Amino acid sequence: MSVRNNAYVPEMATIEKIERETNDVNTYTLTFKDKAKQKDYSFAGGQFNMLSIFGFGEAPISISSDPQDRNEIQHTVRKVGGVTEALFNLKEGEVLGMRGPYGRGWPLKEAKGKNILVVAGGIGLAPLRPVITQVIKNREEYDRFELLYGARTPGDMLFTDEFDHWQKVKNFRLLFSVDAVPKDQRWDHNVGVVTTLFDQMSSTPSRTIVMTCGPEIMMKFALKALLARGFNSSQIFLSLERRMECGLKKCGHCQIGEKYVCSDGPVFPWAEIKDIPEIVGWK
Amino acid sequence: MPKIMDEKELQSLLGLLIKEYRFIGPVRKDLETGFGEIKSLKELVKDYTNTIEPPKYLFLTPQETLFSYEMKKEEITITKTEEQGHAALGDRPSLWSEGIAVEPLQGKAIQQVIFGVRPCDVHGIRMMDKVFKEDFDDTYYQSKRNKTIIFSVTCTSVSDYCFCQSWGTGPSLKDGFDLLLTDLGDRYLIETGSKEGNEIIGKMRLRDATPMELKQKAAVIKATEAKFTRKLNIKDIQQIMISQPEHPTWKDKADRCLSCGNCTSVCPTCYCFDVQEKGDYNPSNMERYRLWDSCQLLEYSQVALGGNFRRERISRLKQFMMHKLSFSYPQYGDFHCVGCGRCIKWCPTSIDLTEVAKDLRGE
Amino acid sequence: MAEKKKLGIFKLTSCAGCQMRLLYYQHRELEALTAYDITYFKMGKRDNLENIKVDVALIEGCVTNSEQIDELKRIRENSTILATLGGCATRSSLWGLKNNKPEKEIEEKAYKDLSTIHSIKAIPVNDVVKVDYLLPGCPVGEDEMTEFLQSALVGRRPFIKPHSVCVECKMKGNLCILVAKKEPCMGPVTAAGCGALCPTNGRPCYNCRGPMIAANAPALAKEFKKNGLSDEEIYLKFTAFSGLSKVYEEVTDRA
Amino acid sequence: MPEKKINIEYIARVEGESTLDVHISKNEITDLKLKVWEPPRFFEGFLVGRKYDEISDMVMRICGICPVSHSTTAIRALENAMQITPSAQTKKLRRLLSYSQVMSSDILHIYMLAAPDFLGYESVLAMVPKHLDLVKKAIKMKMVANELTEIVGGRAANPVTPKINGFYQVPSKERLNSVKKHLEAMQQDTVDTLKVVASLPIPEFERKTEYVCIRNPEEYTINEGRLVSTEGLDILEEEYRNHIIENQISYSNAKQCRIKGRGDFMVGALARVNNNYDLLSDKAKEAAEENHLKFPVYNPFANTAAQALEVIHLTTRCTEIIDEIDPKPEDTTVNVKAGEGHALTEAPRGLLYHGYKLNEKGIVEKAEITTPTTHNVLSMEQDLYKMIPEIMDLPEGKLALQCEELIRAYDPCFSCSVHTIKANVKKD
Ligand SMILES: Cc1cc2nc3c(=O)[nH]c(=O)nc-3n(C[C@H](O)[C@H](O)[C@H](O)COP(=O)(O)OP(=O)(O)OC[C@H]3O[C@@H](n4cnc5c(N)ncnc54)[C@H](O)[C@@H]3O)c2cc1C
Ligand code: SF4
Ligand code: SF4
Ligand code: SF4
Repeated sequence: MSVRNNAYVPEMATIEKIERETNDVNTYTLTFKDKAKQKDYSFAGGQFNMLSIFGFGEAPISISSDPQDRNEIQHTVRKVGGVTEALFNLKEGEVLGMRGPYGRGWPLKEAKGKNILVVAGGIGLAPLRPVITQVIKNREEYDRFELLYGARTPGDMLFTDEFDHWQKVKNFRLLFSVDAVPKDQRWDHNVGVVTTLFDQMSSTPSRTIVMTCGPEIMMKFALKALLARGFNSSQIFLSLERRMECGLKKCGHCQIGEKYVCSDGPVFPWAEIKDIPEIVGWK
Repeated sequence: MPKIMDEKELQSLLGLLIKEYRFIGPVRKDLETGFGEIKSLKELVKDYTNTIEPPKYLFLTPQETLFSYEMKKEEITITKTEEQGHAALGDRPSLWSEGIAVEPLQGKAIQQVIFGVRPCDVHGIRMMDKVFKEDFDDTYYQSKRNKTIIFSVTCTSVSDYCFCQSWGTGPSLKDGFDLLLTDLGDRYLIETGSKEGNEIIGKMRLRDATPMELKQKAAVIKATEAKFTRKLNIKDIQQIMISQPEHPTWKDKADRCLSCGNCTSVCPTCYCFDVQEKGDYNPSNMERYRLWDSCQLLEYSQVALGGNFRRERISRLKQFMMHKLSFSYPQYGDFHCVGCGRCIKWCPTSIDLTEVAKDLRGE
Repeated sequence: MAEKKKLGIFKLTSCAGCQMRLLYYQHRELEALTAYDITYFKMGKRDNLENIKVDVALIEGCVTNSEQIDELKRIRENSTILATLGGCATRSSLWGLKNNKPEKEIEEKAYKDLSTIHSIKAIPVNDVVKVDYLLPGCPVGEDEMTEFLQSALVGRRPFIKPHSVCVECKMKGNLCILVAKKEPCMGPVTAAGCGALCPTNGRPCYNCRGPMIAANAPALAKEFKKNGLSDEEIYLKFTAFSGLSKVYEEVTDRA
Repeated sequence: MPEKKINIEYIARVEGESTLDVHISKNEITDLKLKVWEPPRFFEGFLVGRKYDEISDMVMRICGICPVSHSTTAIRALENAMQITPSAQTKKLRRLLSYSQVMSSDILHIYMLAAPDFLGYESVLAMVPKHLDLVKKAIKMKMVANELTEIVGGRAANPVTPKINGFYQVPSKERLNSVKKHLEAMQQDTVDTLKVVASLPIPEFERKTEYVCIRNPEEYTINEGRLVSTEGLDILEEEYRNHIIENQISYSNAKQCRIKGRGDFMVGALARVNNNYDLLSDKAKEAAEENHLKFPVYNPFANTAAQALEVIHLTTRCTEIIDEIDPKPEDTTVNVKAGEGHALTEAPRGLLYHGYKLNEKGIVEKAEITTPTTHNVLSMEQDLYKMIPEIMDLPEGKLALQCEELIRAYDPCFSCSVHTIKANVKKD
């Protein structure tokens, strides 16, 4: 029976490696069992896969690895509920299901020759990591790069072992902030919600593409701050999150106004969504 | 070329279809009419306006297995990926009971005919076809849809709830059918809209309709059009629906709304579903299935850690009405409302989207 | 073969109907009962192990005396997953009726000498201990119970329908009797799971499963009134099986 | 002989919670208490103020095994109060419903609750490895009985179709015929069941108590009839209150009943067969003779055999009734009236009484319910008083087990026994 042309049926993938990022976040390195599929598979940063944990269900998860690396696919996942918990119980070598990639990714093409400002909160850095790796790999194609990244505590920061590497890249500026610092942890950076970093930011509206992903409340405040600083609605890109059951523009759950987050997004230029009634209040 | 048949010929055509196909048509359901499988002509109901449910459930089964799989050691084998059957009708089995709501196909029943689909519902099917085609094919929907012959009728009766005329989705029909029947009083005009339709009619020796008879059809339509009492002004409706999210009519309606989901379940163009996993007492046998879902239900927009994008009843009600009368247009080039009036009729508290549209327009 | 998960079935104040559903009214009880290692099930077996750790505890019935509170707390401590089995455990159901009147007034009607009767308000299980899953139903729906038992076997979160009976009613293709016949159907405010049994059997839902979470009780009560029900009749409809539920308060809090 | 104490902390595999305490000193029973500590639920309390059309749905929740009995009894009592006579079709459908429930409950008790005793297992689950066929047979039979309840009642547990003066919806002939096929296929299994039960050794014990049940000369009745006993009681159902009296006791949540001027009595399958043996089907009688069963029997352990016998009869009877009817929707309007009404029926576990007083709006002003186990508890204690001295020599554990088995043989249902009624009775 041919399973291939059935969009709902996932491909089998093997967990090659599990890396612990924080208490409740792991990064999973996956490869398709079908070698040909692995070779054919390509994605853009910001796109996502539907991951099936057999016996438990399916969840949309952004791809966090380098789009140019065709040998493996990474997902960085926070443990929050049924499916993600089940994923955390899997071990290296075990099998899960994967289908995708779905959706529209980050505007890396539009950003060519321009400055990039990334504003990320918590797990929201995961879908933005492909942007960072791409900019580093193709450094000459982009101008200045600035990352504002916030997490709840220092211990909740993702990809910290890559920070050193990122710091060293030419014309890269990284600003970190946490909401709070527990007594036993050291922290040399800003304390406060991400938006408090805007005062230290060097990016200006001129020739800049902004990409933001994080909790909706964070994105709301970031948006306000950006608009107040003169950024316009077509240079700001947000990655939205909605409930998804299929990723195929069928189940209806991810609609916001006329948009399907799964196929029109998850990355949207603010200009495209700002008039949607459910989002109007963000301004 | 439209043909003419008399009562006897129609009866024999229907008789033939009943014999050769899985034949679905309007049947009596308590006080109302619904689609049901028909084994004998006697069961067919003639005087009805709209069936309780739209025909969408014949393609989008309320609950349906997507695939089953077996988990043995490290191996996972997907064992069933596509249902080859038709959606079951009537008393559907409940969620976890043995059978799933799909009937296996046998012999000639591979094809089904739905008789008596009214023009508004034909448009509904046309819109659903798009949803389940666009970007990704939905094989479950399509496998049932592709095996279906649509036998439509020109409307001659109008209920208090009908407003298809406002959309132009009724009472007459230009395309989207395989066969179309118009009652001319003492004769029937029969038109075909597809190869399958032609083949069926081709077997019968029918005479062509005269220009006079075609005029008669126009007169029938005109007479029906005069019967409409309900109207929806569709001018600028896309903007009007979203122009005033704070208008008091929203709160007024939301206070009455029971979040029962009846409106979405009877709507011919509501297509949302949920996907769930289901197990067995032998935990290596699993199944992924989908089941009908509605934006009116609290859990619809629920995400992990208790988040919910539409916790308030009012936001869910807005989603339904705005989706139908505004968002769907940029999405699919169609307003996902065909004017069948079912959502108004079956809302326990008579919430009426034509009324909301009027309020928003300030009429 | 891994060791079977341990299942304990405990009874508080109830009619035992939900245990019966498990032991008897079920279609696949042999499979269900043998899938687990049942360590405690007084109605089903003689050798019962008190105070041992179980993977899954099912509680039937609600609390109506103070000893049951301690018992319940003990069971909670000893179990990994705890779920209610049926309406009384979930929402105190019918037994909650006695909370609506002064206790003595009710007890006196059943017993002449109250000195030996120790009874307190009927309290649903989740008001006493943390409950992982609520399985409503009077008796618990076979579908829900099956889904729960099958999912607990592997640790999946069960899918317990949070919506109203209407959704199931529509999916069955029923005629809505509230709309078509103006019969006072409680379906719109009642938790789904029975497969809209009553409307399917030609009568209005009488709320035996108790309220669904997002119920809009005042709106339904208004509709009933429009259809000719008296305030008294509406009060009776909304109190019968709702137990201590706050969901209907707006309708049932009469002076 | 030293002091002995029997303390059975809970009687397992019965419905509801109870304790048996026996104290024996110098071969004398110094204390014997069957304590039902199933928490009370006060039905008679909260039914007051409710409307007549809610009562059936509420009283069904008295007992998870015999919801049909409570429903039918309440409905009949309320019909009596409002002077409503239901149609012949309604009566027949009610019989199907009640018979199916008695069958299913009897099968449950025989296989799931009692058989483990006779075969020496702690539960039916423990029987699975060695007696899988038997267990499967039992499951098949209960499925058929449940199917019948479900087809007529809408749901096997807590049916939804019964109402005053009829049914909300009647089953189609088609569905009845489908279950009829299953009933017919099950007949041999019912006969085999009796064979198995009759071959099981039961303790030798006899006590000549009074056996009470209802009787209708035309039918082995479950739903209506005169109240009769093996000692000559023969009264109308509305006279029940004048003859059966009830006492609250200090150590138990269940009350105790006795026949006025006499004493304890036993109700249940054995009482029914002892009084109504002549009305059983030929097939049932044949089976009884084949297995050398002669009624009346005064050994409570024979209750299980009586249940098996009853199942044979009822299975046949149900197929006959199905042939007699082709149910059609009927007018079931109720004209509400003030009044008082009583009804007696045979629940699976024996005599069940409901009585109601309604005002002119159909609101309940008074409710009285006496359940089978309430009728039986005194008899259980009396049996124990007689049996224990006879088996005094057994070691304590065995002695306790046999006491427990005796109670279980009654097929008691302690949860329904604890919302017994307030009766205006004088203490004897
Ligand atoms: C486009 C997109 C990209 C995402 N990328 C990531 C990522 O890279 N890393 C990560 O940790 N998380 C990501 N999420 C969130 C992730 O999908 C949810 O955390 C996850 O679905 C929770 O599933 P659960 O079963 O563990 O939780 P439960 O609360 O048990 O959820 C039950 C069901 O609800 C639905 N659901 C719940 N939460 C969400 C949600 N937030 N979005 C969509 N459906 C939901 C799913 O169908 C899920 O199966 C992303 C979400 C979207 C929409
Ligand atoms: S049918 Fe009416 S009450 Fe029900 S969800 Fe729709 S609008 Fe609300
Ligand atoms: S009959 Fe009752 S449960 Fe069914 S849709 Fe109508 S109101 Fe809801
Ligand atoms: S329809 Fe209502 S009263 Fe009937 S069984 Fe379901 S929840 Fe109970």
